[in-house]
Amino acid sequence: MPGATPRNIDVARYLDHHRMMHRIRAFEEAAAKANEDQLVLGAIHLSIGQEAIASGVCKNLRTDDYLLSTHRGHGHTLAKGADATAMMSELLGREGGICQGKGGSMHIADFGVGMLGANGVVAANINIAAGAAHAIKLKGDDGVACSIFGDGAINRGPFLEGLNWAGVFKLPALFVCESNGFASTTRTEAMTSGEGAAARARALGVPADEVDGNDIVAVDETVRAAVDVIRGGGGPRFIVCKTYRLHGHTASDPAAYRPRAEVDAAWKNDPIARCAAVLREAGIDAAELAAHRDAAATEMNQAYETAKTAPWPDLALAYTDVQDIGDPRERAF
Amino acid sequence: MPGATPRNIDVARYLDHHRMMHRIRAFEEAAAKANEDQLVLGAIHLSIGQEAIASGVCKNLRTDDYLLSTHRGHGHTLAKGADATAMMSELLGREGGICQGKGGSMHIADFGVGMLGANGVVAANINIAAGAAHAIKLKGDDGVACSIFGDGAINRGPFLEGLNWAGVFKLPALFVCESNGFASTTRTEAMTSGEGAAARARALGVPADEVDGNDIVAVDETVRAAVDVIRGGGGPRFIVCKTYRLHGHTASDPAAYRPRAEVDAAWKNDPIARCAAVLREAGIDAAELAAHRDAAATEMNQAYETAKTAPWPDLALAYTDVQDIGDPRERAF
Amino acid sequence: MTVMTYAEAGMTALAEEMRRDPLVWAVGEDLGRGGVFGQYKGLVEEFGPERISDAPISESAIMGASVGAAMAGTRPVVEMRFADFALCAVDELVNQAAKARYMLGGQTKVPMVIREPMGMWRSSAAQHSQSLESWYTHIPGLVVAVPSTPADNKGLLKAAIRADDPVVYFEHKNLWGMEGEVPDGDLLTPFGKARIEREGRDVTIVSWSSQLHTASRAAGMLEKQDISAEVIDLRTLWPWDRDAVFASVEKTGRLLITHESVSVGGFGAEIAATVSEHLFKALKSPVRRRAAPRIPISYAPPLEDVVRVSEAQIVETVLEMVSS
Amino acid sequence: MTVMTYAEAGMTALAEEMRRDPLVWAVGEDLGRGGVFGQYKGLVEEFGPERISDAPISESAIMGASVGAAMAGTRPVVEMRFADFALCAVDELVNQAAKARYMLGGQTKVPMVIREPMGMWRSSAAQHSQSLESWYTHIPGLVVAVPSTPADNKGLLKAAIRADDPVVYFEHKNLWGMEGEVPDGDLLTPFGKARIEREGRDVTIVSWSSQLHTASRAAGMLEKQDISAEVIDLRTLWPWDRDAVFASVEKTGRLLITHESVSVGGFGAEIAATVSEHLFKALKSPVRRRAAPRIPISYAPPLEDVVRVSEAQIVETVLEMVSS
Ligand SMILES: Cc1ncc(C[n+]2csc(CCOP(=O)(O)OP(=O)(O)O)c2C)c(N)n1
Ligand SMILES: Cc1ncc(C[n+]2csc(CCOP(=O)(O)OP(=O)(O)O)c2C)c(N)n1
Ligand SMILES: [Mg+2]
Ligand SMILES: [Mg+2]
Repeated sequence: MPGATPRNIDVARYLDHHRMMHRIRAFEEAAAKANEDQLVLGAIHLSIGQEAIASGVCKNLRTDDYLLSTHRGHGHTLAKGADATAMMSELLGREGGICQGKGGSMHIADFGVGMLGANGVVAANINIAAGAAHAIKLKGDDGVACSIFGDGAINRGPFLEGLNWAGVFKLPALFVCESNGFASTTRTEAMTSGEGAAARARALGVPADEVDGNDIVAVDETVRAAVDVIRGGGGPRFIVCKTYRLHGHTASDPAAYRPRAEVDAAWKNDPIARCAAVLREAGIDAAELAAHRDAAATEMNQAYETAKTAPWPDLALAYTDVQDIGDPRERAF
Repeated sequence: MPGATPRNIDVARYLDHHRMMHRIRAFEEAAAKANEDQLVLGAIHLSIGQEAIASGVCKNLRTDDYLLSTHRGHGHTLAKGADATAMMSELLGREGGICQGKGGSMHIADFGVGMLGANGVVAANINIAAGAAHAIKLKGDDGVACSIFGDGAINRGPFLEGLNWAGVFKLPALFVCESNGFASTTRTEAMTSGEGAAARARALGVPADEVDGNDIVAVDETVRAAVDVIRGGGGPRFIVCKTYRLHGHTASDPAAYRPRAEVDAAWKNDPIARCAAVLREAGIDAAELAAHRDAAATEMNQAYETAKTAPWPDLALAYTDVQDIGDPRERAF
Repeated sequence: MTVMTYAEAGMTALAEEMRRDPLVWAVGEDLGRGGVFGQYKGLVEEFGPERISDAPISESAIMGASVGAAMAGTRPVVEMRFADFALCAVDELVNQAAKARYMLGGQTKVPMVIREPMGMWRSSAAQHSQSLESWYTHIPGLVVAVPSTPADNKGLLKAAIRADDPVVYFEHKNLWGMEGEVPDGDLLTPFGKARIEREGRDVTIVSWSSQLHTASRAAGMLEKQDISAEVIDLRTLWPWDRDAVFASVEKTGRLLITHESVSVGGFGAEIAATVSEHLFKALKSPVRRRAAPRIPISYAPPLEDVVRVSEAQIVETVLEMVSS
Repeated sequence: MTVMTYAEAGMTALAEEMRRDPLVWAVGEDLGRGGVFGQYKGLVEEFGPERISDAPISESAIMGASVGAAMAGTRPVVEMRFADFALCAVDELVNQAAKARYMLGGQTKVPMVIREPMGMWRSSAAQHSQSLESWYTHIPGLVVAVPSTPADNKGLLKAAIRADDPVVYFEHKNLWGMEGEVPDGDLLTPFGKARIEREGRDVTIVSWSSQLHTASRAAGMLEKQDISAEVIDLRTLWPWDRDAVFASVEKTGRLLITHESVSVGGFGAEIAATVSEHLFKALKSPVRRRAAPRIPISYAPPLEDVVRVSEAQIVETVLEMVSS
């Protein structure tokens, strides 16, 4: 198993990570099951294999720090502190959904824990996060705004504009690129000119680190250092987390466009197993670790059961929260 | 006078450059006069002080190579081979205008000499040029497509998308950044994070050179080398030409937002005077060089006179060249 | 005639045009693996990755580079994946593609087809469901096509590829799997010629794209109540076939326009305004519209359905019209 | 009351709101030197460069960052410089700002004002002259304001800044220098309340923005021919004041809508369709529109003028209407 990391770890912290990573994994597995059961309504994108990034980033953010995520945002949202049942209910479009069933997987948000939204438009969250950081600065707060996005997103213009913006205004912004090798069915390297995300960030004046995104210790420590700098007024930072998308692009994509052997090899690098190995080495009992897994499975299966039995949202919601000005019910035909 | 450059020059070539730079200068001065006379209709952006870039780039392009330019495109267009009278008539919105009076200064184009258009939208020409290069490659031609843009344009998303595109598809594209220190009334450095255009280009996998854009020898040689590589199938190249915008943003902008001393100092670095110095050193008579200036002035004053006396365009043109499908005259009200 | 799906019809059209003209090429994300809806499946095998080209996630460049490639003599077919994502490339479409020919004094044309899969597709929510066809009717220089059948998806796409104008080509995501008879060979469906989906005497229903089928089913329901509805499929919105609509309304005296997009500022308003003006005396009852309320599109099906105009609503409206 | 220009009125509105609420700030290119039309002149001196913020030439970021800044508790006023350039940021406006509140289940609002100087301004040509207000009326979540006078530019801008919705705020470039009386102090002009510019009996003319003044002058010309035209300034297009328009048309029996933007797919169609439907019986003649032909806007003045709807054309149309 790869990934020798310093063993002098804060055990409680990594137990938290381990627990969270299992919760994310279990959530995604329950969501995959729900998808098979045809109870998930739209497309969902699983983050299986990328849990160390979600957990490693969000543990270093405060609840009042802001997070902006992508289409592949379940893990980020859970790690930021959102309730799994409310999230699952959203995937099923039910009452009790975290966005009242109006958004679905790609628009999951929980403003109560600083999670300002997943996004259905690749890279759109970068500028929004830069703007949230701008608001923090204008208000004189000491928060941080974080945007997580994929390696495909670095080819969209907002990547340049948002990073330049954060650099020019010296904003408290953390940019995290989940470099999982793919953008849908396309290998990102085939569509990326130059050295990639970190080089681009540096050229835009945003200092960048590259870490093994499946190594929770590396992610946690790198993010912690970056957040310290940012919160201290040091301006924006960028972190590339190298990982692999273990499942298809969506939960329904068999991902036949890549060799089985490649996927098998990637599974050997499972970030949860690696985290467990670190904890075992630090003296934690296998049973305790297994208990995390089981508790997570129980929680998420329960979330699914609850979501499943929830009714559809109240029809009146169709007309609420459109806008304050003008009546959306006004007959327009 | 700054700018020691190798003196072992091709004299005929630099005489051409000198002639062209004077033609550009004289065109802009005539346009400024026309603007004062209130005969120029829209905003015009003068390239006074930046003539070495236009001449240095275009002399290394063939007529059938493509050029895409900006709002500040008179010099580029002239250097690519367009007719000055047709251009001036366009500025005055008259019959005989190079775009029939329908486009004006910011849309000047001459497809007959490969000049596919100035553009009123900053950075929009970058993707268009990448696409023209794409067409060259698809057709198996050996042409080059060149985009010239300002230092303000590097903060727009299309900069990233277009350069990445050219890099990914290994296109015969030349990108030239005219780094004149300003974007309208704003100093570009204040709004640019990181090391600037060349660093960004390199991070996007496009090799970049930086040259003194007021040194015609440096520009000419750098462009020549880049075009050789590009035409030989070497993929895209990027050149930053450092210069200074001697006039205001538009011909009507007094540019009061910068100190007089700075502008005076910049005038000492006039690229035409520097070109003349190189030629004088190579043994060319001052009178011959003065004759270039006088001929240029005569030509451009004549262009202005001709444009001035031309009638307005035929009204029927309002409805032509909208599109083939559907009749724009169809009464829609 | 061959029976094929709407997606296959588009594929056939593209393949035929690519065989005919080596300057035609397609570009967009994931095309090499068949495109996100399988509508490019197998094409890369025949035409190679240069002509069925993958693209980075760079909508501005996909659109903007295609403008340049069109000016420089090729005929790009641009895949935008979802009409919603084309909003990342509006400058390139509206300020560049649509206006270049005019602004540059007729020195160039910009022959490109912009494929924008549109519309509601169960629970795709507010950023993956929009129908913005009316926007592009408002932009001089653009052609707007909205095919509703496999045959039209072949004939209109082929015509769009051969056209020298930028054509915004809206395929409806809900129609990909729809089967129908498609004429073999060189089917070129002209722009601006409507199709009479169903003849009738009492009321004219104008629609397009997926909603046309709802209108057609509603007409079937009306027939059972002895109301004879003429259903017209516009096929293209710019140009749109006024002659066909006027002729029908002159006959029936009544017009209902129904579309999936938002009613306010939708193209139904243009048709209603035009017909109300020109056939003022022929109208037996006011021109009506049934289209989406002005709310974003929800994820949960019952909320999403609030945005859909149903057969029942169309029937209800027609009943109001004939009894007024 | 103070006499000031339309530009000064906007400046006054912004300054008053910035004094009142420290969370209001403005961002856009060149604001520090007063903005491209001088409409921010002197503000940086009072409020400093953080609140009157320059921006890189990054329309996507200007708009997108403002969405985030609005979600995170500030109230950005976004300067787009020319409405045309806002086409570089349509995803951010339409997919993000307009929909966030709804998609996210009401967890946030997006209070921002998007200032888009619009319209023809002698010889600015096709990329610097567009009027696309109808687009945004079609997008759920957006408010659309189109002030025509200095007073309204103060009152509507202040109301827009206080609104919790994203407001697309179109100032007309031709009106910057227009002078008029502007009430002092806290003038808040409500959205959706039209202004009767001129009362009349024979025909209702609805317009907005710069074109309102053309309509008003045309009404003056009609008066000399003993035709009494009521001129209504809509002020905002979403919401728009149906009650005022309906009341007027019920009185006059005739409606002409005139706007500077392209007629096809313009907001005039929405008004015409709505009135034609609801006041079918009250109408003495068909609702008419006079708006721009569907051609790009030229540089040369005579060609540009082909796109302008003149007083004479309005008079001509009204004469047709009253004699029909
Ligand atoms: C602007 C835009 N273009 C295209 C898409 C379609 N799309 C959704 S996810 C995706 C791939 C994203 O890849 P990456 O950024 O690497 O994220 P990952 O899926 O790998 O997490 C694409 C192309 C989109 N949502 N938005
Ligand atoms: C997308 C866009 N935003 C803003 C403008 C307004 N504008 C015109 S020129 C200009 C400055 C451009 O600066 P730079 O790219 O450095 O070119 P320069 O004028 O210095 O040649 C700006 C902001 C525009 N034309 N397009
Ligand atoms: Mg990826
Ligand atoms: Mg510059």
